[in-house]
Amino acid sequence: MRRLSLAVALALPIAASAATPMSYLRTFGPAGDPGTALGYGLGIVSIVVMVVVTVLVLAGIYRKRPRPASARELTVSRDEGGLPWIYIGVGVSTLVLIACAVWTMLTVAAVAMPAHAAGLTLQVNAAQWWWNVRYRNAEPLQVFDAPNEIHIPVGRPVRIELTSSDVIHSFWIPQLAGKMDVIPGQTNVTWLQADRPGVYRGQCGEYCGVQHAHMSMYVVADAPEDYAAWAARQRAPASSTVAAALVGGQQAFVRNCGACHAVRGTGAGGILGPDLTHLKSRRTIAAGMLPNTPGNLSAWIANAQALKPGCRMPTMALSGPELSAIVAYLDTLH
Amino acid sequence: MQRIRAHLISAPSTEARDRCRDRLRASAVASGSLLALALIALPLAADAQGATPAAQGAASAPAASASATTANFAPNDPPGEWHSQARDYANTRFSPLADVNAGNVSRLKVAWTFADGTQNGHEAAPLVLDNTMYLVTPFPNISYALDLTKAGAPIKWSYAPNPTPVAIGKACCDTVNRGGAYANGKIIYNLLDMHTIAVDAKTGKEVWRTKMGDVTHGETMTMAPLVVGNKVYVGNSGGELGVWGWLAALDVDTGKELWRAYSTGTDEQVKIGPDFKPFYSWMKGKDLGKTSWPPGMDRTGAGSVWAWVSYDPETNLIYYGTSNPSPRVPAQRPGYNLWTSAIFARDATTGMAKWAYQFTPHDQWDYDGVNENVLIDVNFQGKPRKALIHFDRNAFAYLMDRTTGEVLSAEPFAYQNWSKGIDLKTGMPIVVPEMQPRPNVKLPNVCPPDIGGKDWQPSAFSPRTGLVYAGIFNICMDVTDHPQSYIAGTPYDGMEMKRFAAPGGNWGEFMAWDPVAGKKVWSIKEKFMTMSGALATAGDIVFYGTADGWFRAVDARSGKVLWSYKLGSGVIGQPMTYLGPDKRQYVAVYSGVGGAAMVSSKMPGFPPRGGTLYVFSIDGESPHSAAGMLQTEGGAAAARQDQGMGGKP
Amino acid sequence: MSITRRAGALALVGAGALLLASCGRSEGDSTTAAPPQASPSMEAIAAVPLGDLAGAAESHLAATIPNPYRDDPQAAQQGHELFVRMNCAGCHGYGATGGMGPNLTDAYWRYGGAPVQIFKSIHDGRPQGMPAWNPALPPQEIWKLVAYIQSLGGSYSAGQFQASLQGDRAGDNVAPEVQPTLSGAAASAPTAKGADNSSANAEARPDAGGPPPTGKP
Amino acid sequence: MAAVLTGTDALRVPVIARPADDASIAPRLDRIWETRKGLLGTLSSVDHKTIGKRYLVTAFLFLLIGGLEAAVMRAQLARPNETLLSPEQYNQLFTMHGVTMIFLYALPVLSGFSNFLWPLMLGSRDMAFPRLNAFSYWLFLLAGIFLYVSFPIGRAPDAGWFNYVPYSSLQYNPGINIDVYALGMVLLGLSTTVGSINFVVTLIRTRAPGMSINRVPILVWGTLTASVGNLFAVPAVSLAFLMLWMDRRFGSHFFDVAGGGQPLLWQHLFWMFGHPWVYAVVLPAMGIVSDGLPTFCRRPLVGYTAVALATVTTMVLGFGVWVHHMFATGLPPISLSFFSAASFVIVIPSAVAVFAWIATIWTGRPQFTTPFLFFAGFIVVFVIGGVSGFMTAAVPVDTQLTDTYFVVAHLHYVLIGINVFPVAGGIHYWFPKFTGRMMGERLGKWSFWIMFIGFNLGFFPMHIAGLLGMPRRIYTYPSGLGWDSVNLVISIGAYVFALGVLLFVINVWRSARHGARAGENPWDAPSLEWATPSPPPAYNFAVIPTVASRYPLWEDRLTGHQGHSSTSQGMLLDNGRETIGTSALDAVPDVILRMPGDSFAPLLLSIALAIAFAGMLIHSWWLFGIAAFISAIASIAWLWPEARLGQTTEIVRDRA
Repeated sequence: MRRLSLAVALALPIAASAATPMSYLRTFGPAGDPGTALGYGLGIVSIVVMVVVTVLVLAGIYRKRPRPASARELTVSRDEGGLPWIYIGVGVSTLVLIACAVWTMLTVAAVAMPAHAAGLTLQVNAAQWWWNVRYRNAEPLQVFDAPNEIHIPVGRPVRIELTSSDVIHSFWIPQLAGKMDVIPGQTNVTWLQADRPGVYRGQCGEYCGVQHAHMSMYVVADAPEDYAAWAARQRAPASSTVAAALVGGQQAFVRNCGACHAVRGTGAGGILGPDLTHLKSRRTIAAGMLPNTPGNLSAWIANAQALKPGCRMPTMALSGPELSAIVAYLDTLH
Repeated sequence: MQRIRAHLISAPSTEARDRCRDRLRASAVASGSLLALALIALPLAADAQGATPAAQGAASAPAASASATTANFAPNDPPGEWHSQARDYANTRFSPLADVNAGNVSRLKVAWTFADGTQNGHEAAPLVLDNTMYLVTPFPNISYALDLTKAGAPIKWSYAPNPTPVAIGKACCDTVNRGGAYANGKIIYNLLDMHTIAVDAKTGKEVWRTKMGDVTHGETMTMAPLVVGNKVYVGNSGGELGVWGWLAALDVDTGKELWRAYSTGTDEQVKIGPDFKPFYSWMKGKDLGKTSWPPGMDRTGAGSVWAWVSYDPETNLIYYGTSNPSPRVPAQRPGYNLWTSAIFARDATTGMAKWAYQFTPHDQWDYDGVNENVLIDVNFQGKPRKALIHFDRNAFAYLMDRTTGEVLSAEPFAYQNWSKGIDLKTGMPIVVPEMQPRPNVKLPNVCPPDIGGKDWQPSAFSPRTGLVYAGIFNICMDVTDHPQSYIAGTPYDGMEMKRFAAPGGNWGEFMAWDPVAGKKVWSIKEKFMTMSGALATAGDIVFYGTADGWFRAVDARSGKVLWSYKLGSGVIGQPMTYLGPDKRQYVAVYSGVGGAAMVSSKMPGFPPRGGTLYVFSIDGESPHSAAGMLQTEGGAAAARQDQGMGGKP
Repeated sequence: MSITRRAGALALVGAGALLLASCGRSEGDSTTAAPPQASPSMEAIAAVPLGDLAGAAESHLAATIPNPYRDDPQAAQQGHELFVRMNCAGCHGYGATGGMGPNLTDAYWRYGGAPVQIFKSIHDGRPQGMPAWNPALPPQEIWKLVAYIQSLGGSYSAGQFQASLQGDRAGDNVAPEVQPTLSGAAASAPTAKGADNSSANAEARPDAGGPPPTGKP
Repeated sequence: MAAVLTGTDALRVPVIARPADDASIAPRLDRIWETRKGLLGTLSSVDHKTIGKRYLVTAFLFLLIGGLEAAVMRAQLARPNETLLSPEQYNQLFTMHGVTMIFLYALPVLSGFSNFLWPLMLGSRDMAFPRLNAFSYWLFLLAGIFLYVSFPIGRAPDAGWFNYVPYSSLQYNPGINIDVYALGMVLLGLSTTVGSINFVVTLIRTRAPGMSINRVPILVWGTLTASVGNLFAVPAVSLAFLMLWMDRRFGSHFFDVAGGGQPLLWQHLFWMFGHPWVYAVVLPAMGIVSDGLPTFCRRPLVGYTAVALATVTTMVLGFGVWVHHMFATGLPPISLSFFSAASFVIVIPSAVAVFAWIATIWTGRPQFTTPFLFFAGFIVVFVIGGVSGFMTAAVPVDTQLTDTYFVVAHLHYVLIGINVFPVAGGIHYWFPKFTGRMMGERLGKWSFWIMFIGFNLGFFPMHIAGLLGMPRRIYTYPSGLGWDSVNLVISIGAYVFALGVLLFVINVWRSARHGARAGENPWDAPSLEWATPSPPPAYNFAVIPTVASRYPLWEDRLTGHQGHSSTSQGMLLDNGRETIGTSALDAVPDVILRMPGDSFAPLLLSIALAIAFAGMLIHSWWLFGIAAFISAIASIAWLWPEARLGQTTEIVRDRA
């Protein structure tokens, strides 16, 4: 069944390429693949049923019939006939349904738990309109937070514990696994695994407010050693000794932004907004909305409400030089 | 009713009976809210204001013979004087004076009083030496010297150090001060705005002032310094504001800082060296003060030192406790969060840690470990042990071997439901899983609350009875955690609480505890929190005060209340006793409610604030207790008239 | 049949117009975006003196700067969230009933209880330990905190700048000599005290201000 | 059918008459049943035909409003990063689009059909409770206005029609937006419930003699099933909304996590109502097709019994599948599997209906009229919607599909496909009965083809957008995700479909004035309503007809039935407004039902209730008190026993 569905996948005009990062017509991990195969199976059944019914209706309408004696004449003399249609049609449908139901139950079992225990546990907390990810570790000193861009080692299952600090969201990386809602007051658990290194885009799947549309995130699957190097860099605090020119920017940052954002190693310890200790190591800012360039960064700080109306980031009352000093300082946070 | 109460406070039992008791307590608590309401009404009605509450508990024969448990009362100050808050290095608060005894204690009357003009929590005890009494007030921390030789103890000198008002907004739990210490002719005490000062005892002039930290970052100082030899040991407070806790030693004559030992951070910062031998394996390791924290959180991890330091001259070790970890929301700081809510034993000279023990690893309920450590020598399970008794905020009374840090016994002394007990093999508490708070979800009925089964109010030990006397609480709380950002100078705790009386309906209790047997001998239930220090005297009388202003004397052996007196405001100070110039025994205590006792300030009957020192003596006698007429050169007549009116000695 | 059809047509046209009109005016999106009313300039706020402290000039400036978010329930809700997340609850208590910091629900205001005075207390900080939130919180976020505090009922309305300083309460008895001619009565004061009651909303008496607790939103 | 005559008037023998012989019958019945002219008559009328038409017109009005909202949304989504609407405006629009279409159009339009047609189809003079019928319409109209009251001031409900907590709780939605929705839905729930009661009792008690349960048209089966379903489902959602309102305004903690409440409780309560509701809005429409298609295939429906039982089975199973809306909420896999299996099984009854229609077409002789085109087009669209639903029944596939545009495609195929197309066909089919005129065939065919092509052009690409990962309810999307062109096509298709609907409305508007006059039975249809004049008089039937078969008007051309249905001779029942009450299964007449006349009580009670709910909305308790008092007065006036309506006349059934 798998080979057939894959063959069909390639035939479909929408090839799963970088042009459609959110398409789940192709998935790249054991948490999603069984579901995708089942999806193709049911898709094919659906298309067949559509075609068959359309053909039957059209044939039924346009088939040759003897001309009636008069317009009033009925085609039957007794209220009977045509029942075999129902027996055959419903019979075939029921058989197909039972087959699909059994295949579904098998797939549910296949994706419920990873084959072997997950080495890495991520605690993903959804808040109105961004994702905080805590990389759990038996050693407390190895625990660190990094928002929106999730790095995982390739080929290994990753257990994800989902908590929400406000409304219901939904954690969804289409090309790796199905979505799992994030319900406040309880911890939902899901897992995913990337078999191929690369960047997988995800987005919040449950309506959660005015900026539900811009609450995306990326999963970057690295080779295990690259992952370890990245994690080590993330654990390190920001260097407290800053070039003389940037000291003004750092102080301006701690003064203006320290209440909501944290940069480990400086006085800024806010957790209302994302941790910016390694801001430049990330591809995007504003929960995956803008590429991480100094231009976007200053536009975002100057007037976040214009780009993402209704988000919690207030429009900062910063003078021009202060803004450029802060952006210059943020540029050093690799 | 009697059976349940007896059961609740009965002696500790085997594991099985523990579980059974816990189940009984759990069921009591489960149906308890209605029952508790009834119980609150019951004692309220019955306990008519001021009636001496009946001493419950087994008024059995006096405890084991006096000789078994003793203590070293160095520096053995003259019996009639009182040079430091705890009177001795071992923190026993035992006075050898015996003039006031069971026979005449009921004749105690007010000899004279002194109002120091401030209204915040008065947690200190006066010092007495050379017939002069020295006082330190809460913010603005004015120090006074009163001349005891003259009638009515007039002011000899007063010194106003003028600490910055910014400190008012940074002191978590009222702008209090736990008193000063006398050494080398100087009165040494801490100011709220992070300065330690020394004032000349004779003239009241400032000798030196040392800045210990930056108050704008939320650090304050409220503890009473301990002076040993030429060193003054002080620590900071501010566990609620995310400070970095430490204990420092200053030179007594110059005020220069000699060394500073942090409570979290690398071994070098925590002054842990090669000879550091914690008793339990899970506290062995390198840089545990850093690795038991998420990266960077140890610098704002608190572990502040804001209460009592004891010293053992034989082993030259000082013992002190550290505060709760910061922020109070456990979800933000996975790991054991060493060395918060712990006890340190350090070499008094170099400050290097010899051993340490964490009472509450990964504390989730704000159980500081700062309560006093009374150094006593006991005969435990047949072997003589140099031990210490510590009533921790987590409601367990720890008897520990003070040379090795081994926990000999740990029994609950107040109602608690956060732990199933302390595993003596590993020294770890067994935490009840349902009692762990989760962010943004209300967790009902957690006992004891954040202020614990007992807070900083110091206990007293009497070698004559071998018992330790302490005021404890009987409180529970509903708690909700709110994850917090660290913003320097603002609170970094995040615990929203609603406190209420635990089963029994009484908020406070004064008890006698047998440290060797690890059980409560007798206890007196009080409607309000008993948050005053305790004072034990050779006359077998123990003094304590209640948050609604009663000052009581009880028989050290039977726990029978012999004498009560209603003071102007609640008592959270520490009673002390001294010998006046007329060789008469006086008992002094501050009244001025505040500090953590304000938790029950909404209850009917809670006293207003105040700031008055009360001094009692038998029949209220004091030197020239006549009308204190003006002494003129030819004032013999006036003096004679004095004699005439004065009552017969 | 015809009546209902004509009614139907009329309703259709009305509904269409209604729908288009509402699209333009929908101001539901005032969430954390710019406040509905214009924000007052910082200079105007700075000009408001701390109050009639000893020796300070008697305030005659019109200090009736209202809160731009004054009738926006979303702002009060977000002010409450900020109150918890910015650690204000640590000092002032989770119900803002006081702790280390003063109680914000009663009508006792050390530095003035009118919205602009509360704004300045937060923006500039106060001597006894209240930190200045000026750089960390931009003005419109501080105005949301003020909206939350106003929703607690203890603060004074914008026009009662004087009343909040002098502790006047609704319905308190006013001694004859300070009767309504108060605006001119303080002859000694060079500047007419009445200047400050030219506020937009006509409070009955300039200084014995209306009820301090503003109505619940 | 001899009735025993006794002395008193207790047992009265209904007179058997032939209207053809006595010309005075018609005017006399007219005087009894006609409603007064002018405004007073309009406001107090309880004639099921007037109420039916009002339901249809009001529902279509809401359809057009919902359509306008959709048009604006599609303008916003046509291009990436569009800024036509702010997020808050878009959220209010998509919520009101959902609420309007599902609550204010889908069921009311079917109530319109059923109110108008049931008495005619069942051979009765009116519904069982005429005043309750008027009350359900007025309450529906006022609830609709109530739901739109905060729209002009920009505070419309903005948490989606599903209104999940905690986003709809006070902490995240402090305005009155959600209170309007919650109270409006409770008000609407009242209207739906009383309407359902009315349909159920009408089916059981007021069928024409002889019309046994297996001879009622499928539209009646559909509406009956929908009504019984609503009686069980609507209380669940009214309870949920009441609990939400108390959470928001009175500090209860049903859904508040901090106080120990459960957000998932809301989802369970909502979808326990949600799924039965979507079946309630499609089963009557399937009934319309099952009654209309046979007429244009010139043969009775194939497998009447199978289709009737399938209709009931669908609703029964409909109560057991609600968790398939919640496959991604982290419920344990074992329980998800149960609901997944139930969701697979529920496809079977629908398959029965589809194959019955195909068999009817195959063995019949289709006539290419506009209604037939709508009914045939309906079958194809029904199956496409059905199979996309079948795909979401599988849990692992649904965790990808749910909350994407694939599900939006599915719901539009089933709701527009199974509700709007049959309704359009039904209006064309019964237009003669409604207005006495025929609808334009040429304009009809144009409107069908534009609607059909526009619909498929607009909504089929939504499947593709969903497969490409486009989530639901997003006010905009970045470019470069492959969604740009597919959204443009969807917007274009949506506008074409809107054009089709516009043409349909124009056709209705013109035909109502200038359409060709229609006779009693222009389509030579078999069921009883075609035995009445077009439009039918106020009293429907001069004499109560007797029914002897499932297709009364085709009895002359069909064999296999005993006796003859007759509308020319039957009980006269002209002593005031009367109709016959018959037994539940075999429709044996057993009581003469005296029907209440026109009354203002329903309107007064509706207005009072609406004002009471407005008082609750703005927390003005004196307003609520007064309105509640008026409601009590109105209810008492309504239920005040009138001697005239005393049910004293019993017909003793003949034991022969």
